[in-house]
Amino acid sequence: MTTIEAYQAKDYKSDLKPIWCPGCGDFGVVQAIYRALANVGRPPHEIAFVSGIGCSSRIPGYTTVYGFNSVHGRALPIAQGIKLANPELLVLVAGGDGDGFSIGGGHVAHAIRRNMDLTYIIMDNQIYGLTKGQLSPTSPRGLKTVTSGYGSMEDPVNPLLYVLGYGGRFVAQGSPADMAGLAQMIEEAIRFPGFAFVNVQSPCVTYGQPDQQLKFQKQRMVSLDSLGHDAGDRLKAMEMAQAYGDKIYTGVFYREPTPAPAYEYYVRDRQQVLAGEAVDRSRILDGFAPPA
Amino acid sequence: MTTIEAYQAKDYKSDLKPIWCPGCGDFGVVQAIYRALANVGRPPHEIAFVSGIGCSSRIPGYTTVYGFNSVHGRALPIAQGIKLANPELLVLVAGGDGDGFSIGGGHVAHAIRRNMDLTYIIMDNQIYGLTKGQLSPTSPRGLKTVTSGYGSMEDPVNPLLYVLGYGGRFVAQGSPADMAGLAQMIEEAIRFPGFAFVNVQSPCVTYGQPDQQLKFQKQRMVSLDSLGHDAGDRLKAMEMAQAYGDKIYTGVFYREPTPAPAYEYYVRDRQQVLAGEAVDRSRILDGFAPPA
Amino acid sequence: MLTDLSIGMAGSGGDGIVSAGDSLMTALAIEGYFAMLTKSFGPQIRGGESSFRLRVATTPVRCPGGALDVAVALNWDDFLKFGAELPVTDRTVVLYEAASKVAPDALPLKGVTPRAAVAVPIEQMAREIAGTEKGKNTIVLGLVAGYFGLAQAAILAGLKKRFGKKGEDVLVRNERAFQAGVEYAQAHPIPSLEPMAPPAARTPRLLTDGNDMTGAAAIFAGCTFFGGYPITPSTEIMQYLTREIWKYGGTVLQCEDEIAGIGACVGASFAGKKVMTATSGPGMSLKTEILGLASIAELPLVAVNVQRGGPSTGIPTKSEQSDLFQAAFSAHGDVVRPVLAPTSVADTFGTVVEAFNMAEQYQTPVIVLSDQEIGQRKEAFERIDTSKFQLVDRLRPGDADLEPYIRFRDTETGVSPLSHPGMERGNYLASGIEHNEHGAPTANGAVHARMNEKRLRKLDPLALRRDLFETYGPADAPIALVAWGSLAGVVVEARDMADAEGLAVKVLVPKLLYPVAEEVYREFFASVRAGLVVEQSHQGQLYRVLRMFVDVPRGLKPFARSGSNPFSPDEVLARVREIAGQFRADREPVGQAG
Amino acid sequence: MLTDLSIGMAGSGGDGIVSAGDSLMTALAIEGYFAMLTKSFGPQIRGGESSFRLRVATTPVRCPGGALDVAVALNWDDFLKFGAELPVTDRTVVLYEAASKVAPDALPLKGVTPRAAVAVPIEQMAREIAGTEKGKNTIVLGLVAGYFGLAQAAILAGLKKRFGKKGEDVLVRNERAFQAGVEYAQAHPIPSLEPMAPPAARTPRLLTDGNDMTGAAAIFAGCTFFGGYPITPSTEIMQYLTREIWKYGGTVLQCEDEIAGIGACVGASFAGKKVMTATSGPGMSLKTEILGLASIAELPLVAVNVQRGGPSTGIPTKSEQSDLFQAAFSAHGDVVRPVLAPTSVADTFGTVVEAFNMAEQYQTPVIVLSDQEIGQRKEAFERIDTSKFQLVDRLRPGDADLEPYIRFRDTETGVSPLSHPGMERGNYLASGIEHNEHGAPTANGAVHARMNEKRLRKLDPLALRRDLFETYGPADAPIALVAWGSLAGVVVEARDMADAEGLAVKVLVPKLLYPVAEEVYREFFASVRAGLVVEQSHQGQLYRVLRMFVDVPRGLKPFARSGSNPFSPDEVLARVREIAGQFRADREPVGQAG
Ligand SMILES: Cc1ncc(C[n+]2csc(CCOP(=O)(O)OP(=O)(O)O)c2C)c(N)n1
Ligand SMILES: Cc1ncc(C[n+]2csc(CCOP(=O)(O)OP(=O)(O)O)c2C)c(N)n1
Ligand code: SF4
Ligand code: SF4
Ligand SMILES: [Mg+2]
Ligand SMILES: [Mg+2]
Repeated sequence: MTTIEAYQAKDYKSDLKPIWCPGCGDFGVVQAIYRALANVGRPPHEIAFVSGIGCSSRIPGYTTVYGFNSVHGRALPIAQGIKLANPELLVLVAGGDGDGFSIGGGHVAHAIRRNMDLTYIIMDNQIYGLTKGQLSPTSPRGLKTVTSGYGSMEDPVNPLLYVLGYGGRFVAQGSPADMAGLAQMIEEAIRFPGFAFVNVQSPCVTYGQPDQQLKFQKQRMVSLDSLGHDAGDRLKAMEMAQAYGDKIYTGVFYREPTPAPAYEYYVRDRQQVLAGEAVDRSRILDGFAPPA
Repeated sequence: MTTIEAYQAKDYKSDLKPIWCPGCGDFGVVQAIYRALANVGRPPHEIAFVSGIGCSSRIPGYTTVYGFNSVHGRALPIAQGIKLANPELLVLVAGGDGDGFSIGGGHVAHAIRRNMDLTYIIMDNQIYGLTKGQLSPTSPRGLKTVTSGYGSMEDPVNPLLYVLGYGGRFVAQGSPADMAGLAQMIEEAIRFPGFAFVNVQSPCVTYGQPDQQLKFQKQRMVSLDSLGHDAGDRLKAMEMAQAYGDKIYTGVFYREPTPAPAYEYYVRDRQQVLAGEAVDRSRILDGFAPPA
Repeated sequence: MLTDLSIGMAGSGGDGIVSAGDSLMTALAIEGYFAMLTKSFGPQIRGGESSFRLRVATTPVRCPGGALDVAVALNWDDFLKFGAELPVTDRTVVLYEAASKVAPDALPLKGVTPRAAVAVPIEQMAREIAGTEKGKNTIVLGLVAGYFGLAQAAILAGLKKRFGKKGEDVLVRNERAFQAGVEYAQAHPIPSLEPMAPPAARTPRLLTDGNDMTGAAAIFAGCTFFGGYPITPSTEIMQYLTREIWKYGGTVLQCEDEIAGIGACVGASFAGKKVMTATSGPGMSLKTEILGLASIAELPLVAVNVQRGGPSTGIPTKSEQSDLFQAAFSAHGDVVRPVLAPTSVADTFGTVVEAFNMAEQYQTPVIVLSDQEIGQRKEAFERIDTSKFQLVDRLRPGDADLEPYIRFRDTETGVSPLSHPGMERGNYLASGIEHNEHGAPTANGAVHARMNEKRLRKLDPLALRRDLFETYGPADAPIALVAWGSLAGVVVEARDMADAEGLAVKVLVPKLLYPVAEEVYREFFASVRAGLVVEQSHQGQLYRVLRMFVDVPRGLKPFARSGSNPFSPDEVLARVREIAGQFRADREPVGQAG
Repeated sequence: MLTDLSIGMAGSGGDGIVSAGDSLMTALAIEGYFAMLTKSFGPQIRGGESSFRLRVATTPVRCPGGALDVAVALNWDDFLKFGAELPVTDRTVVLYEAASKVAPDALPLKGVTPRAAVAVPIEQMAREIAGTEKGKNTIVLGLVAGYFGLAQAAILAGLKKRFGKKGEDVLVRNERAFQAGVEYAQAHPIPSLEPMAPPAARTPRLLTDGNDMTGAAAIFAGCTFFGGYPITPSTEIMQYLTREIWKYGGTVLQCEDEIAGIGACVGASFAGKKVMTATSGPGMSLKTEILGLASIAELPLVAVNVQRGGPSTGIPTKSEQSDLFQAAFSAHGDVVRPVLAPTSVADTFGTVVEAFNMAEQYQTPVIVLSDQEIGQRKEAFERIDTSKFQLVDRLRPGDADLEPYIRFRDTETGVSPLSHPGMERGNYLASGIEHNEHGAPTANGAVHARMNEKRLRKLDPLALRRDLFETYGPADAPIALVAWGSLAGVVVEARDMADAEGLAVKVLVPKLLYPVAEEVYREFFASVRAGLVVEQSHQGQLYRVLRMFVDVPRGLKPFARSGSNPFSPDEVLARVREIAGQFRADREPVGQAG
């Protein structure tokens, strides 16, 4: 690990010009990430940032870190491979509500129960942005879109509740409508020594619903702190999470009071314990000598 | 729908001889299903029974209904297609813990939030039986198997809690150690007019842990009824579900007090409303005449 | 008078490029012209550059064509971004925004001197007459209509429809803007510019794109279930069906991913319905496993792949023909499944209907390889007589077949009667595991061999489907071109041009790509000494697939190029000339054929 | 004395068939014999029928062979279930359980009269001597050792290891049971039965199966990350690594599915490690999309497919070679990735090491097509000198490459230096989207064409890898056999037999299946007039793949058959004789070669 120098937000900003629509919430998210990374202070080359596919998933390209804009829904498995390959890296993962909870939905529970030290940021705009406005798993019941012209007939996914049910150890929600809060929350998530999840209400100005847009969000946002929420109580967090889709609670829903060791620490342990049993690689086939 | 005749359990039993290991819990499950089906009384040809791949997934072949032993992890999508194609059918879905919560884990939440009238039975033996004893998503932390020789380093999946978090409307757990209870629970699940989930603690005698075996289970089983559990309270159900992996609670954790209409009812509604707008199929291309 | 005219236009997001193209296209279709409209965009979802090219003719349009006759640049930066998609040559008339301050003799077109260049104060006229810059596209419509005497009444009618709802004032301003464009053209004539000939008949044409056509064809064929997941450039198929299928007692299920999409289709097919899924390359890759399940469980299913640039995420918005290998060979195990490719929007109808028929007839998944070009371009084309198309339903068991029912009975044709849940006495076990005729799982090698043979044998009749191949030109021509999908039109047009030059060239357009109908090719190749398989893929995939089964003439070579690089009839013609030249050099007769 | 002996044995679950086979195999390996052991089971996880066949020889064993020399039936029902897997002919000695009450001249072997049939009271002896029916397998070991004078000391040592822990009493009973078997053989000699010759050298052989060998080779090659999901018949690879890889600083991640398994590999490779995943057909199908990602992101990755019967779930426990099409062509878009196939357990070592080297050298996924036969059979083979193998690591950027770093620089070889997170100044954006040399997303056709060309060009050197092809027999032979994977040994043995009959036949065994090394085949085929491509697939997939790129001799035909049907050298020989006969009929010289 390099010694910590003073990094600034701009050090994490790449030359690639974002092609998001003017006003897209994701602009705010990437800004918050620049800030959080500057505060954490790891040099860009010690950071890996993985995403899937979607408007939101373009985000690694707008940073100076090692980015991986992979395929739709598979950011988490790729990120876990990176982390295990080199546990020293700071690994960020990001994507959209569709990327994370539709096509990628099968990976979330397993990433969480393994509990590697990753930070997973969902830009939840309740719509498919990149493919131009189809129903997303977090779209509300009844929503009319190009794939639900007569209204959606399904209950939406509740990302917060799902993640809490999976045993998520750090679960928060933010919005670019509160940039300072969002940056701080992401910083906290990064510093949390285990899998941390941040759901960001990041509006799609082009295909999103009016009431998701930043100015309306500001009216609906309630900070958990202001409610005196106890972030150490999972069941309480689940109760608060039930309001998803209705109220926008921001802040930390749950933070494991005494974080358990992350997966990679067990791995290292095992490697250290077993290192002594290694033979020289050139003699690996000796293991196939019949027991004389 | 055919008029209900008096069917007996044996009418649902096929000629195919099960190739499960002697003593496998799945024998009990299929018996319970025969009984439940007989009580429900639908003729076998009006029933479709879909599974994935695994020892447990062989189950449709041992019944006389229309069976589909599909591919690993995909029973739920296939079952949903069947149900939408013909909502009159009684559709059962079954499989193992790996089939349902590992490779198929991405489909569960979506099946539940769509809420079709399906019954989903997991034979949860906390191991991969068919492939000979690897770690399953419900295997306890620390378990040593052929793929975790030094012990599992992951928290197990909690099927009950996951399903409740997904908004499951009927959630129960049973065991072949209590055949009568299991059969009744499955019958109730079938009769429930929406997506119903039954987790069965079905021991693997060949690769399973000693404490999962039927005689030990009997000691660990506690019926929710005996605890005066209120099956109408989702949060309470979630609390009870937390004991998964520790205690074995049997019975109904949650049953939606006033079941909402299932997905296929909305579909039918939409079809009826829009039927009037149909043109004759032979004139379907008229829709492409330019607006004169 | 002109009988064929290509117009291209580019500008930025707010310029209304797309609606100009659409308005013109609609007007032309109403007037009875044949036309083709392709649009192209920058990477931005909103606010980036956009363009269209529109080709109009008095006879059916086969392809977007080559160089433009008219190029309209609302903004040079944006125009130039489209490069080869908007080719300007010395036969092109360039109309451009005067505010760009570029002199007509100093256009930023490297080494090209267009036939004429007219700087039109489009923006100024729009502001002054329409009262808003948004009127620019209406001005351009007027210019085009004015210079070529094109579809004025229909364009005006279109303006009325479009702006009528926005109030009398808006409508009037736009009508005036249009008129101003027309008048500008008349006031600034371009020497020797010919007007467009009137359409052959004033019957309105059908107007749609390949994706909507796919949806409509599915409904016509009797499809009542669609399961899928959005992906560019196929999503409009699902969107069309989401609007329409309910009317016919059907359902669209937008699934959580492509695997679930095709899984639901397999389920609905098992339950007795005609089903379809649609996707593009990445989605096809995900569907691989369940396509194999449909093959072994012998369930009918249509899977449409609207091809885009690959590999991986590749280039989602551009056309390519590089998924043929995958369509034919992605499955593990010994699987053969038919692959069909439409050659145009109009042809998509018959191809998709055929796909359903084949799927039902042979109880197999059938892959339709469309491409972004066909899927998203609009064509104005002759009405289709749907009564010509027969529909096939799967063979269902009769009474005799049900005592007892043997699901996978190895009949002479290899096709076994297929029951479905709800049918009394038809109960059976479907499975992805190898099974015997009764459906019982087996690991027996002899049974496995027999079932593999049955599953392949049932497709044998496809080898006789000459109707799925189009040929053009003299049967004894020594030079041949082979092309499929959206390139078929390009190549057929190139052949016509070669023909006009006295070169004897023939074309084969396979719509059934796989299994390879060996006899059809053998017959076609009998006269052939040299030629090209023209494909929009880096590897020339069809050329390779043909070699697997057919001894292709030694002189037949791939002419293949990666996607997002358009092909034009001219360049194909140029290659044909080269080949013919080589023949002459070798003293071989070329122009022999009749 | 015999130098080559095939033994087969079958019984039911509790009979200890498998442990008898394993004990014998281990004893033979210790004594210095070469041997091959294949096991086969019924569909039950527990309690079903089971069998093994074991071939022992004084020289390396190439394949399981044909008819058995000795067949042991503990139970006729079970024995017969294995059909073609335990072929009995007139040269077979049959030892069987006397309790079956079958007369030696009325064995249930349709139309076959074995060389000798001995009813042995195995069960009774076991009960009386070992005190338990479980001793049956020890009795059989004694019989085999007694009849053929085979490895008695080593078998006894093995018994000591196996039963020593269970107490003196158990051990002694088993030793006595073994002795009783030996004595029974001596007391009931079979006329003209020869004993087995001693091994050429008393050096212990290595002993393992293809799956464990794959794991060991991966560790040798420097693999430190494995991501995967269990699936028969590949799971033992993951199981081996789960035991071993930690010792070398590596990790195994058992993922939630195959997609996550290969996804994690792509991540770990991006992070700079050598990585591997392993699976079988259905898992390969699921990995398709991410294999494409690895191709376009140019990340090294080894994916092992231990082939089983397909399509779909197919026949999980039986061998087949029907995933070649998939290995070569499953990706959407224009992708070429190397496909390698090992020909034996021993050869698996070099093949897997080569796969890692290729992956690293060319920054590409490499597919290793093993098969159930190789993956799960045990071989006793000569020690491998690992110092012969060189290891390749990916080209990492040097200082000069880092100012500035251009990840996808189009170098002359097409290979660009590859950095990884943690490396200063090496930061870049990896993506599945088409990108320019810098890694920035693009939809530009020219860039796309160039990058496709780069990604394919970098594999050109593979065409020169003659070392990845084995040839046998006279270079000018007019008859040729081509075979790959587990069939290579069968075919090479058939060639030797043909040679012994004076037929000039040569064999080509490609270990690099794709891309097709055209020159190698052209040279090989130069002398060839007729022959066979021998494959365990219904379609003869290699034959078809070769045709895509090579003009194969007209007389070269596929000899292909679905999996779960073993091939024997005899039947290949029979086909060769036919071909040679045809030649003679045509008056062509056959035996010309030297
Ligand atoms: C395998 C695959 N399926 C589908 C797609 C098409 N696709 C790209 S992004 C996307 C969804 C985008 O929605 P979301 O993840 O919410 O991100 P957003 O654009 O809203 O930020 C889809 C369906 C794809 N690229 N790959
Ligand atoms: C795509 C795919 N991956 C893996 C497998 C191998 N496989 C078959 S069943 C199974 C798991 C079985 O475990 P579970 O679902 O818990 O069922 P059980 O046998 O324990 O009843 C696996 C990994 C497969 N058949 N297909
Ligand atoms: S479409 Fe929506 S999510 Fe995508 S860039 Fe535009 S505003 Fe953002
Ligand atoms: S292996 Fe386990 S789950 Fe499978 S049949 Fe045997 S006991 Fe049942
Ligand atoms: Mg979204
Ligand atoms: Mg299990």
